[in-house]
Amino acid sequence: MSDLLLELRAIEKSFGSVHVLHGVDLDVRRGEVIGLIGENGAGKSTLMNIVAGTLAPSAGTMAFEGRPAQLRSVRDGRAIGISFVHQELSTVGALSIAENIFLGDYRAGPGGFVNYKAIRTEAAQVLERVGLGHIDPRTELGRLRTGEQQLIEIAKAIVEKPRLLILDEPTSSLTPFEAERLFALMKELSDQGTGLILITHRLEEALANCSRIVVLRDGRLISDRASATTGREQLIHDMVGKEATFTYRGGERGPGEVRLKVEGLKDKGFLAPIDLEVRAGEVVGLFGLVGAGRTEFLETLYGARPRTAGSVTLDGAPVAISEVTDAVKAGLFMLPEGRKSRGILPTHSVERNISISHLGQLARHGFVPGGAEREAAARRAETLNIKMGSIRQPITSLSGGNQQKALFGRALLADPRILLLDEPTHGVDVGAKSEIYDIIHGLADQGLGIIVASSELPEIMALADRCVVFAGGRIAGILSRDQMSDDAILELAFSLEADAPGTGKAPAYAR
Amino acid sequence: AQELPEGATVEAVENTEGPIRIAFMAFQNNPFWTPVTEGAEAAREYLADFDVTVDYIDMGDNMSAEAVIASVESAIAQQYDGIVTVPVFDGTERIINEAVAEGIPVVNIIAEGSQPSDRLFFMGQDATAAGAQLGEFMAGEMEGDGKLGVITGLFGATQHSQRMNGALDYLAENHPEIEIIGPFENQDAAETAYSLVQDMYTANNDLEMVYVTAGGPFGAAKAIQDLGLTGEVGVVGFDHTPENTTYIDSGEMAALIDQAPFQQAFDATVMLYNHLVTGEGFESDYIPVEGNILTPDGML
Amino acid sequence: MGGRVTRSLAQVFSHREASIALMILILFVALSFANEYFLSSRNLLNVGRQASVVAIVALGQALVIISRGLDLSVGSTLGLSAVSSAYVASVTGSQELALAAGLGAGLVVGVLNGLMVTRININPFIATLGMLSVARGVALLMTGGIPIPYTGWAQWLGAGRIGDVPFSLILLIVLVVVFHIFATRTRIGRNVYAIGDNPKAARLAGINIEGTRLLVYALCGMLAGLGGIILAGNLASASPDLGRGYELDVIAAVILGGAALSGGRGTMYGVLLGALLMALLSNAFVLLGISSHWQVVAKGLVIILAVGIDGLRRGRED
Amino acid sequence: MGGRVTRSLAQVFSHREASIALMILILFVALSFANEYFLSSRNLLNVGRQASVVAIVALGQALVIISRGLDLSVGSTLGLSAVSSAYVASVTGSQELALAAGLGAGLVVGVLNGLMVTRININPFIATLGMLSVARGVALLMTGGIPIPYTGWAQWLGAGRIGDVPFSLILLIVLVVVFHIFATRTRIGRNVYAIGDNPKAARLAGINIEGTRLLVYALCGMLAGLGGIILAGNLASASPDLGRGYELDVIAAVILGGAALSGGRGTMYGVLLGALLMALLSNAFVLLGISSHWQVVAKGLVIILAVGIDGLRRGRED
Ligand SMILES: Nc1ncnc2c1ncn2[C@@H]1O[C@H](COP(=O)(O)OP(=O)(O)OP(=O)(O)O)[C@@H](O)[C@H]1O
Ligand SMILES: Nc1ncnc2c1ncn2[C@@H]1O[C@H](COP(=O)(O)OP(=O)(O)OP(=O)(O)O)[C@@H](O)[C@H]1O
Ligand SMILES: [Mg+2]
Ligand SMILES: [Mg+2]
Repeated sequence: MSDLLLELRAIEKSFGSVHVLHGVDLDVRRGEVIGLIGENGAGKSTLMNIVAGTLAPSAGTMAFEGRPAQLRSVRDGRAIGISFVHQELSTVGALSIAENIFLGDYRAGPGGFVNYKAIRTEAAQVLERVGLGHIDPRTELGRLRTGEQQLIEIAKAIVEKPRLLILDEPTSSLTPFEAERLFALMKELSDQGTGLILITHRLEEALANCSRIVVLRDGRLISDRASATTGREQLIHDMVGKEATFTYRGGERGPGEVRLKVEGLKDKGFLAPIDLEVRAGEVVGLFGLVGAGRTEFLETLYGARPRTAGSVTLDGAPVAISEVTDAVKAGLFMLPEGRKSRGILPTHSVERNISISHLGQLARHGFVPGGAEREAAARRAETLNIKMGSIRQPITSLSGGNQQKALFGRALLADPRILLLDEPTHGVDVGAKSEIYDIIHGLADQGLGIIVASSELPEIMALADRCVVFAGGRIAGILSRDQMSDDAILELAFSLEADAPGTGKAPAYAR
Repeated sequence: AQELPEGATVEAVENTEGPIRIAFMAFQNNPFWTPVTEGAEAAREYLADFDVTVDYIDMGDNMSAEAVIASVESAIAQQYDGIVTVPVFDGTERIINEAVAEGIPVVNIIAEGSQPSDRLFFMGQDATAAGAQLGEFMAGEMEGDGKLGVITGLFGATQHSQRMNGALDYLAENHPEIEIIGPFENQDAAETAYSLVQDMYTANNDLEMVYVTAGGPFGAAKAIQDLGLTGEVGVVGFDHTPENTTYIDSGEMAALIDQAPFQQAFDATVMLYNHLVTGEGFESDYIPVEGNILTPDGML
Repeated sequence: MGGRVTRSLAQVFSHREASIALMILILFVALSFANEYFLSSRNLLNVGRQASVVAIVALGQALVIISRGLDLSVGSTLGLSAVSSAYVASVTGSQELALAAGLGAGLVVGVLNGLMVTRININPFIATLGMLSVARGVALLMTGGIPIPYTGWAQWLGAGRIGDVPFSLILLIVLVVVFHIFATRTRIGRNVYAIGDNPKAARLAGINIEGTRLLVYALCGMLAGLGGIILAGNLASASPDLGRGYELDVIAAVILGGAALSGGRGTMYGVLLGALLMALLSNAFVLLGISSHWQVVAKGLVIILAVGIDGLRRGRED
Repeated sequence: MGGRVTRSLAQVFSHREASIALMILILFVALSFANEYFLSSRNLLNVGRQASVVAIVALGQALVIISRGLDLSVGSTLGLSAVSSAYVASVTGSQELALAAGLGAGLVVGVLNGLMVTRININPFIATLGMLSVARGVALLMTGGIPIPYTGWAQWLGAGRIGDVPFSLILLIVLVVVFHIFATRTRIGRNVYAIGDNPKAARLAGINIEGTRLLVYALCGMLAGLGGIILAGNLASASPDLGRGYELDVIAAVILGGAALSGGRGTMYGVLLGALLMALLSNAFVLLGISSHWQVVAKGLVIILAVGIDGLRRGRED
């Protein structure tokens, strides 16, 4: 028998008119750990969905263990030994841990009865392997922390003793401790001959734990390198298609007056008291690993989640923010993380998505003058260079980057003094990204105070005049432009992890 | 020209006016309406020889004032020469007046709202009198004392209230020793009457009689049967429908009063026709119909 | 200019409103042939009047549904408002107070619904299901179950005509126009759509979700109150039983009119069309002398058909 | 072992079932003092019987709601099944065929609901709102609106007793146990929860969502059919009007019993408690001789209260 586990040949995939994958070839051998990397939207998840049977390819062939495989469902994929841990959590909070691990099957006998004894014992064993041996498998899954739920997903995948295991960004919600545990487990599996594919945005992680690293860009397989002989810069070059070209150009702005002053801001339990200042014309970068608490901080500041303590001063005057409406009135505006779920109004047109924050100012006696609205939205769309057929087309028909620019238009129309940006370029292509960077710089030039939360170091380096590093729900350190370097930032980002809340052994549900 | 069908009492006069169109309206939600429809059908056949068209208009299975209004409105729009309808509810007077103002005489049968209208006449049972009639009957059966459970159809329906109060007022006046349990509303549902009787009996195991003013008396009778109280507790209610009369035979139903629905439907239609031909009015605008009380011992 | 008109037309007819307009048209043509009286202005005006109460209440319901809510209590609210108004009229004799009491009762119920949904986070279906019972019970308690005779302004609202045209139909047309403008031209109206489309995004964009939702439920309650006054006026009698089961008809009209229960979608003229279609169906069965039992079947089939076409076009959602 | 018991107890009482059990307890104690007959076994058995039809139908509804669906057509299905069963009994005289016809009619309606929801992607609220009308209409057409006398097995099901205990109550208890086992111990039952809680996760786990949903609607229809037979048997007469408005009572029982309309949550014993609470309320009003108008108010308040407590605990959702 050959060593070859998976062979993909000329895989193509289109969603309607959108061509996502262009003739991808890929081989995976037994016991091999492949790192699959690429920018957001490169097609990594789509490719793996095809391998696992969730999606059917538009063209191309796949063979598994030497036999041609035409998968019509996840079930087919699992039947031949392929397990897939999806990027989004797909757990069922209402069921127990054991039931989740055996979801849909539950080791039921011919009578259709769940074999609780079997799944409990087997679940306990597999929990031990993923480092959750201290948890009772009968616990309702909804009581676990996100990271723990992610580990349950991994347990769910390995309990079937797959021959190929695909992990799509498994570490994004794990603590470093949990992540290390996972890598050890991957090593153990690969020693037993399981093939693994790991999708990750953390290059160090890929370099340290994978034997080969495959780079996807715009749906094409760009490179396939042995990690032992490859460096970070090479991978970035492969991913981006050019040297990281974003350059910082904030230097010429002089530091203005303090516009925003946050003191002792706390939420219900996760955030330590946060103090922060933002000056006019300043871009403050918020860096942190996923789960560091940046979103929590921004949302608490913005009034979107309950605050338990702290004060906010804007241009010297204290402002009371208990609801988002208060924040907007005071002159704050936030572009949230999660464009689709929390950003766009999906059945609204581009125009109306842009103008929604501006209706208050436009309205006379409560009426919105249609002409003025259209004009205001169209002007923003033009300055932001949004590519579209008509401003009245539904926003969902735009590409992600253009949707994001439309949301910028919304923010600009709100005419804020302080702009809060949470992952502003998530899922945005390189071209749009640099345009968005220009927009941010332009706004800072006009004197806005801007806070940008980002998980991408190059983004922080290209934008921030100052970098605030979050870890474990508190500020781990603040670096001035001169002090900012990849190493310095990362060191801070990892520094507080060990004693941060939620990372210890005590599970959340035990409280 | 033709024999009157059995149960009918009014003959038609010679038609000197040419073709005449009459709209006959009734509901269609329970067996009470079966003899009404049959009466209308008999009138249609009988009057066909007199160059009269009687159209049966189904007011639906959802009894409400709005349904009556919509049907009368539509009959006006269709320019019928006369209308026979069953305006059970308060609030139907206006549209009846409107029809009359348009020159379309209206005859009300069976039950009408409590407010006066310009209808040609109302034929039907005096609900209060019928209630009193049954009150007297029940007092006799109960020998002047004991507990009487009362279940009424809808608190809002005029006819139901009149039947209820007719009996209650009579009893309060003449037999104050009779204790009244309730009244409870069953919304014409037999299953609710069943549960109500069960619960009433639980709290009053010396219950002697149950009075159901509207829909579903057989549910109450069935409850008596299932409680094994046949002969001890009697149910009194309205209408000789097959479901109800079953329990006359088996003994739970002590009395049922009817409203001569077939006769009302037929006679009213023919009287309306006669009026349309002759233009003659009527002595009174209320034509009472005697109710027949059916008991296990036969008609009273 | 021409392009704009075509585009607007296309936009109008890409939605469910188109299927409904088509159904109405077909029914119209068929009935014109089947019954000589159908096209008489009297009959058509009757249809309009019969649609008016459902349509007026449906305007409020549509706003609630567009904001991703639901109000099952409208039927009961209608009854409660009717008896409140009639009661105040009979006690005080003042027509102004009576009108205010009817609208006020609706408003109170609406505000309570809104508070339950926005402050206590009760699912709208459940909150208004509870209110359905409470409002009906209060109406029964107020009256002891006995209808109250009701004349005066209400009667004029419910049964008056200007020329041949029923006043309630004129009121409906005015309200459709007003609410169309409210929904499409005012800030709050636009916020209602945004909230229904994506509540999280709307909140983060600075829209006062709680306030807007509260307003929408309040408006819905008030329109149900108006409906109650009209209905009671039409009958010259306010029964606590008035409007029983109306909620389902009203929701059906809104859904037929193109609104989606998932929020963010729906128009006021669609609601009008939906209510008209249902009234036309009833009229058809009476005019053609078909058993009303068929009408019950037809009503259900029309709902399924209208929405089913959409469903097939749209495909799976989860 | 001890820990296990405590944990199970804690789990049981962390949910809405606890509030309902408490309300039942309070009502129980209050009624025991207020009326000497309340605690008589006869009265308690009556309450059980009165709850049985709503509870049986609510078991099916609960499954539908747990799977994130809704069935508004149960009341009409109940009526249709009752007349179908009585009709077949009167025509063929065969009790087996009659039973099969009643359950079969329910099954057909359920399957149609399921197909509309899973194949045509009609929102369950709307699909079953349409079916509410269609099924009722068909029942009316079958009978011409006239009830059919119905004796035989059905009568025994609806009114029979074993010893003093009503057979329908025994059937209810058996069904609760069976459905509890189905929901908590079988593969399909667990899949119902998974689908309701997180349809995407369920699909990725290879669970047959369409099939499971179809089954759940079919079961719900069949239980409504059984409810129809029991109700008709109880009265020895099948009216096409049977079960009008039942859907709201049934849904209220399910919600009171702790299920969430957003799916994934709910228990069969909770449904039993919910139905018992409602039956107990009715019983209380008759025993205490309080106007039944208060009962209407109380029913609504209980729903709002039970769910409102949850809402306050849970906080805002969007
Ligand atoms: N169902 C779909 N319909 C239309 N387009 C889709 C669909 N799924 C994915 N896409 C598009 O395909 C492209 C690739 O998406 P994919 O999720 O595979 O990217 P990815 O590499 O996994 O990105 P990320 O790192 O953000 O997870 C994106 O442009 C995305 O918008
Ligand atoms: N509603 C919640 N209740 C309890 N914990 C929460 C809640 N929301 C988030 N958390 C926890 O708070 C931590 C930080 O959340 P979050 O992931 O939003 O941070 P972040 O720094 O913004 O990272 P990113 O935005 O990249 O995901 C995580 O550990 C998460 O599990
Ligand atoms: Mg991905
Ligand atoms: Mg974040």
